[in-house]
Amino acid sequence: MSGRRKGAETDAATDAPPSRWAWLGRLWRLSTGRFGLIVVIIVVATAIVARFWTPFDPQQVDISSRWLPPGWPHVLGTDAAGRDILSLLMAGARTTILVAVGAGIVATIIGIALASLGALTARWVRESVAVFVDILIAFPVLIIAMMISAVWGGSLWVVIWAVGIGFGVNIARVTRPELRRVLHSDFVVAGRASGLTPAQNLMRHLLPNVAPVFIVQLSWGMAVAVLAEAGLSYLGFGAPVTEPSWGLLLAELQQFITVHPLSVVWPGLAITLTVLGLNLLGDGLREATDPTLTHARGAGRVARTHVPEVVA
Amino acid sequence: MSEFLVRARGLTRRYPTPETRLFGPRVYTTGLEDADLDVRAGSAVGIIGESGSGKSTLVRLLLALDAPTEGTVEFDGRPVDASARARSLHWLRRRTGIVFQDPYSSLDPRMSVGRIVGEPLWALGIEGDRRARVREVLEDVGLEAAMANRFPHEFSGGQRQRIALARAIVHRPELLVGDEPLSALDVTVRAQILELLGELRARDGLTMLLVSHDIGVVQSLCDEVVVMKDGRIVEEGPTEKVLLQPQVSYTRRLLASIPVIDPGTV
Amino acid sequence: SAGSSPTPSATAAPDPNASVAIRLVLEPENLDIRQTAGAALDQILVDNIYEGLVARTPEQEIVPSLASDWSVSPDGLTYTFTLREGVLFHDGQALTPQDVVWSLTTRKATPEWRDSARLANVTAITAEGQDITLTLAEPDSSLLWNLTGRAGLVFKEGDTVDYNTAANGTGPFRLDSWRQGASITFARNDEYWGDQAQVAEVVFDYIPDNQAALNAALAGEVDVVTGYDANLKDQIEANGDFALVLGRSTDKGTLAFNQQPGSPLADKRVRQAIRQAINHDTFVEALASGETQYGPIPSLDPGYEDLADVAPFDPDAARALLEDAGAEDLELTLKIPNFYSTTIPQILVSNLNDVGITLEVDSVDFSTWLNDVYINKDYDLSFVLHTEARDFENWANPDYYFTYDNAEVQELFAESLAATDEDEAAELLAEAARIVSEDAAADWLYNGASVVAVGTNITGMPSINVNERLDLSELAKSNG
Amino acid sequence: MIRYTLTRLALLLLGLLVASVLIFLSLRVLPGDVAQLIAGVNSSPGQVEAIRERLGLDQPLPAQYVDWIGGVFRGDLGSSLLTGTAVADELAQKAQVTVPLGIMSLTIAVVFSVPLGVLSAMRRGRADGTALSVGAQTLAAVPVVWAGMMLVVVFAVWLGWLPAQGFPRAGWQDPWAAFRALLLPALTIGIVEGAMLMRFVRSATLQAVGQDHVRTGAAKGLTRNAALIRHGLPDVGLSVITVLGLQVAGIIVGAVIIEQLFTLPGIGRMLVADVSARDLPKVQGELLVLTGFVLIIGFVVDLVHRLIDPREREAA
Amino acid sequence: MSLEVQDLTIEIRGRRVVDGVGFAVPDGARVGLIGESGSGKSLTALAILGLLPDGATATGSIRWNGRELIGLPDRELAELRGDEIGIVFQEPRTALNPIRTVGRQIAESIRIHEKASRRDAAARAVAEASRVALPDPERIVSRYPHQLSGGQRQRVAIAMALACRPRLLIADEPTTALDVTIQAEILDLLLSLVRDDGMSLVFITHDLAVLSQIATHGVVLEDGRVVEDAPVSQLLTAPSSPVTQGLLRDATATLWRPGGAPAGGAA
Ligand SMILES: Nc1ncnc2c1ncn2[C@@H]1O[C@H](COP(=O)(O)OP(=O)(O)OP(=O)(O)O)[C@@H](O)[C@H]1O
Ligand SMILES: Nc1ncnc2c1ncn2[C@@H]1O[C@H](COP(=O)(O)OP(=O)(O)OP(=O)(O)O)[C@@H](O)[C@H]1O
Ligand SMILES: [Mg+2]
Ligand SMILES: [Mg+2]
Repeated sequence: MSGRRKGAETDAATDAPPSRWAWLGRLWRLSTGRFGLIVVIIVVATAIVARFWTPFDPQQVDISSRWLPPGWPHVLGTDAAGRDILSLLMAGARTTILVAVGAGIVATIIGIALASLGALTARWVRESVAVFVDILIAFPVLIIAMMISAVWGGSLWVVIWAVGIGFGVNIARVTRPELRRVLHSDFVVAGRASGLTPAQNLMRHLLPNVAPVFIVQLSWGMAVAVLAEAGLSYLGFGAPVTEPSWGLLLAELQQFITVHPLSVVWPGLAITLTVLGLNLLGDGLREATDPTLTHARGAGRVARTHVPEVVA
Repeated sequence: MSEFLVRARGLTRRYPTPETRLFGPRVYTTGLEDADLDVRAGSAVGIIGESGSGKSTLVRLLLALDAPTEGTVEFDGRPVDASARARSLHWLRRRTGIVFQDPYSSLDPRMSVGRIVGEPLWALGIEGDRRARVREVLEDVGLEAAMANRFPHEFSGGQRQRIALARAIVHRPELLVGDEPLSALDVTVRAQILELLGELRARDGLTMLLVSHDIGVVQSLCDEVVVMKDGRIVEEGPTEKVLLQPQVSYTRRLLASIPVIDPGTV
Repeated sequence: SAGSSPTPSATAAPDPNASVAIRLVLEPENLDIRQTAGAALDQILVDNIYEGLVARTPEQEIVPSLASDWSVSPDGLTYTFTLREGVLFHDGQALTPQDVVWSLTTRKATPEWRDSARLANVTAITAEGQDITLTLAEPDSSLLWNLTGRAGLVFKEGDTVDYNTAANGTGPFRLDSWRQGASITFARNDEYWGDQAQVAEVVFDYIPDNQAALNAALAGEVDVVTGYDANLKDQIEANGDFALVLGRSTDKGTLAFNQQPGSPLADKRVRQAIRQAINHDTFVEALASGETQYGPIPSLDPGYEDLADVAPFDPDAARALLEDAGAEDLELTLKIPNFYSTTIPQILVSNLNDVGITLEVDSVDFSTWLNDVYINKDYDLSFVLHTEARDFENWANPDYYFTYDNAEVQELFAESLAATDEDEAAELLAEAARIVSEDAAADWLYNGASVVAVGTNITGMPSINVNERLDLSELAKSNG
Repeated sequence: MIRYTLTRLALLLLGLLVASVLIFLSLRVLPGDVAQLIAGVNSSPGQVEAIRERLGLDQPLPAQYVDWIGGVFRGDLGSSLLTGTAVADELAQKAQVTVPLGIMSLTIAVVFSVPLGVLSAMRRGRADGTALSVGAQTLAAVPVVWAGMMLVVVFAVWLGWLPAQGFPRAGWQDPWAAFRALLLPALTIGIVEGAMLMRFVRSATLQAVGQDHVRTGAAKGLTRNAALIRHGLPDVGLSVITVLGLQVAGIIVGAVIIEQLFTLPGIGRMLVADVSARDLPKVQGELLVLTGFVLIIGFVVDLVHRLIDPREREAA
Repeated sequence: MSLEVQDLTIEIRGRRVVDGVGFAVPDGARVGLIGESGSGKSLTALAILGLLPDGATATGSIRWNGRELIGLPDRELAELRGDEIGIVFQEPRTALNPIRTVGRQIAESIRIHEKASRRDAAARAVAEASRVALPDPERIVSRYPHQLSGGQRQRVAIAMALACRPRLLIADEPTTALDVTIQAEILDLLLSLVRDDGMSLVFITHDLAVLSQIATHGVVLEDGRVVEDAPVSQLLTAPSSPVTQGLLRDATATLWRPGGAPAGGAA
């Protein structure tokens, strides 16, 4: 496109002010993003519905109708105590969301705090925080969970805090260098030359620019929380044993996998789909909210998938 | 207003090098060494010199975007302290504007052009119809006002440079500092921008400090030239004098290598 | 013996060189049976490695062991045992009467040793030739029983063995090796004073997970599975290699009520309401084994009596009681160690919910349970499976975590101990047990069964009360 | 380089020291103690107190810490309160299961994820490439417990090819049996971690595809795929090394669950058991070694980065 | 040895960015491609070697010695690349592999095409480095790209392209990153190669002064189309298309005049 004639650069298609919600449309147009969004919406909707209605009371034990195969009225069958698996799954969605969102919030706060401390402060504070983060990385999430659970008893909070802390540290570890990189980029200096204070610079330039890495990390963290809930419940450090939770259900039903293999499929499927949905939603969000990835232009601008560097 | 808008004395900037270790002695490279510079109000000063000679460093120090290791800077008679809080430098920001060397990396990729250009107005709390002013300045630099809704990556290199220029002048500064503001433009656009800068000088009495490796540009725009090499100012003076009767051998070599359109060589 | 696996011996003869792998659930933390608590130790070490003067059969009968014979004076104050001769410890040293005296005396004098209090009543322990004499301050109907347990175990005086990880006893098996976190191996003691064990080696494989145990059985990795889930009966019997045996046990699934003043459970009506809200049959059905139990004493123990009439399942009555007590919308917390089946709290939550009690379940590790419930008595409801036989004493101990304090019960229990006649002692216990049950001092959710899956080529595997004792002296395996 | 190594080493030691304090303090928060566990449910407070004294649990905390860390400096990790065995010996014993398990899992993860990740990136936009990437995404979302159970049902119960659980008593003296015992668990961790790794390799490769110096390689006469492999993969390799370093922590976590599921006598299961038993000297010794291990891996990863990537060698 | 491009059209995701471009480079010719930014110069160059970015497709005809290159399998194209046709990319900063020494990178095409031993190739690399006037060639070959200045990197890229003595060199703005002094040296080098070895040259630039020194023939692109194709002397003195006229007019406005007064602007 040339600047030959003044005012000759109209590009009608892009000149309408971009809608605030345009990214949603872009997200929807990505097949992975659409899948992730649908899955997450379904899980959230299920959790809300389960708050008011489930086919059966998920805690209602009915020994005489235990281990019913899928059928009517127990659509997905019943478990060892005769509880309705569908109702348990529906009610478990709430637990899952609680854990995912809770861990997400904790991880966000810890991650941002540690990353900011590790990137924006005086040199010695910065370096000490970096070393500290490295040490915390070496603490497996599970050990944190076991310790917390031993102190306060097994509960969802254990999972939330453990995964939140564990993943917060990971987020800090990944976000910090990103923040440092952005900090040194010219547009931050340009912001300073325009008169921005450090805080304004942080809000306007730094945080939005580390957001892609952050979103992917966060969605991954939430997915890990769902998986960790399953793993911790299996080890007996997770949700209270009578709470409806997919992880617990999986742990409980897997004891009978050779007898009632079908029943184990449901919680396993629910977890896998949710985790997949969260991961894809994260990838999709990163892509959809990044203006540089939308109508790609210019050489070498292949959509770059940033995969988080941390796997817990 | 004093005669000199900018006065720098003994400016020195040393950078710690990577060889510096946690417990070792610090090792420094010199970015700028003992530079004195005066910029008369209303004048246009060009800075030329080879790559790495300290041109950008000098510019950053003058605008308090970096603190000098030694030396002082005064703007309009008032000392500039780069380590002061951002708000206490607002007076300086209000009166200066800068175009960075690499236009693309100086534009936040996640912000629309409108927000980028309007940022100084917002940050300095300048009242008035900001949106109208942004539109106006975009048109001044030869862009469509409607482009305010697009993002930097949607523009060509030349357009980006014009966006950066628009941001530098949106708040009507007295001093415009350009770090190679024309390098990415193709010849056509370059001519246009030169015209605009000339207009701003004539109309608003804008003072200019231009870093460039295109000596043709300096020749056509500036009344004074500073030549730099290895972090030092080796020669300075009125444009005509420096470019036509260079005193220093380095300047002479520089001038001799500039290609010219010469259909005869073919 | 009668308590052993009913499957008749397979066609082939027992293989004296056989190695039998037995799946157990709970691994001991260390092997020091003198000091360390836990049924996991009694289960494998007593009878097999260590022996006392007397022993008990699976049917809870008291029989001779290191003592070939014994007599009790008519006043019940003097017990005389005749020690066998020619008994050797595993390390080759001979068992002397002095070892017995030393073992019992040290036990009595060392509070750190388990069950030392059970010998408190003994005033003198002496030996004369092969005769060992115990003199009591007052009659004690439980003494012989106590001597079949840890209190009566005989060690070598001055032994230097590291009891934490090694053992030196007189039993039919020697401790061969302990791979922590995996298995303990016993080898036959060829120098045994009695009938030689019929297998060369027994391996206890500690597999906590039921499904893993089933898989191990199906893959032929273990010969016997104890602590099995009876719900999986069909699976393990499917290919004909195993038969599931349900034996009785003294496992009491005890739902303790914290009835200290200030607790909502201090009100007997609330406790009674909880008992009546619980449908005990569902536990038996859910576990596919065991039987209901409505009082503190299981059917294997003396003093048992069917107390079903005390707390019949009746949610309406329960609701009425709660209303009466002004305890509607009660919220309670159940502390339960995390290794028990989740079905138990699930049923409790459901049952109590039906009468308007909200039950929170706090699943904790055993150390935390010990700290919170056992020591600090900081709980509303607690569930633990008490496996020990004849442990009524806890209901007569107001300091125990049951927090049950009833002078009448304490007196009856003391009388039963002092009774010289077994039947009389049992009667007194039964009377006390009824009071405990009527006071709703706790609820007994079920009397567990020993669920053992035994390979069809295995004989002589005990099936009664295997969580507490596993006497393997008659275990045999044929190559069939 | 030597200077960097030394500085980095000092940092590592400092990290270990801080970690030791953290571990020590966090463990003291746990309620309950080993003395009570030994004494059991029919004990008096006096008995418990006596045991506590015997085990040295009555000493003040700083004294206990100094005692412990002093031992560590002398190479003594302490010993178990319950069995009296040296923590180092126990760890060495259990490491015979966990270390091979970790190595096998990592090997499986790397062996299947790197080629498949590269392949799925090279075949991007085509059906097979998409299928590979969707497959990886899905596998990475499967709970480890579930994956393990499914593998057991198929390979141990239905097909009977591999043992369902446990580790042979003879240990590595019977290498074949030991190897077979670890195969299913390693496969479980390897597949799930490998799927995550594959996802990562794929995107790193995609990034390499767009890099100019890969195109330069092609301009010199390599085919475009050869150029990607020669010039793009080293970069991918670097980032994979970083991820692998971090994944070690993930594998340790995976090992805790998997050892439980397959009843393997390894470090993970021991750790869970020891925390439950409040055998704190043992737990803190084990945690220190695990943490130290992860820190050392981080150290090695940094060094490898420096060795391979000349830019790192000079950058601050 | 000649290159003929006919009716070359390149589409990226449905957008036609090069539209029917055609020109010829006879043996030993020096052709300059000029045109403003985004007019399709670089893509045309990439298409010749089959190195278009993902998602770009080329149609039309590109003949090298009569052999059709479009549609040729990558394996056969690879044999031409670096051997008969060399290319210098626009971005010297990213075109070099950051984790290989520059010596190895220069030697790579020699190893590929001439199957030279590692040692021979290394020795050749030193020679090539000194040919592009890199200072201290023996030492500089063992450095890594980031240890070189922008100008030095650009010269390494040129040395890589010239290592196998290609018959045709495509150079995409190879001197924009350079000081004017070094730029002059490079231009001299290229000219001497054409003169002495009979190499042909396709030189992409937007600097008319540089064009006038390096090329005999000029092809002017706008929006993916050829708007003028003429000898450089004619192009610079009597341009026929308005595009070229505009370019020339604007260029002279800021041209360095060693003797004269400033040409444009308002002083
Ligand atoms: N942040 C920094 N850290 C270390 N060294 C620096 C830094 N910034 C600049 N330098 C060094 O200081 C010297 C002067 O740099 P400066 O950017 O001022 O040069 P310049 O004249 O603007 O060059 P160019 O024409 O290439 O932009 C150079 O040697 C450069 O390597
Ligand atoms: N990978 C790509 N994806 C999408 N569009 C591209 C890509 N590469 C180039 N283009 C577009 O193709 C057109 C021609 O690009 P090209 O790089 O050939 O321009 P050029 O003439 O070399 O310009 P310059 O002088 O700026 O290098 C431009 O409009 C550009 O935006
Ligand atoms: Mg500069
Ligand atoms: Mg180009």
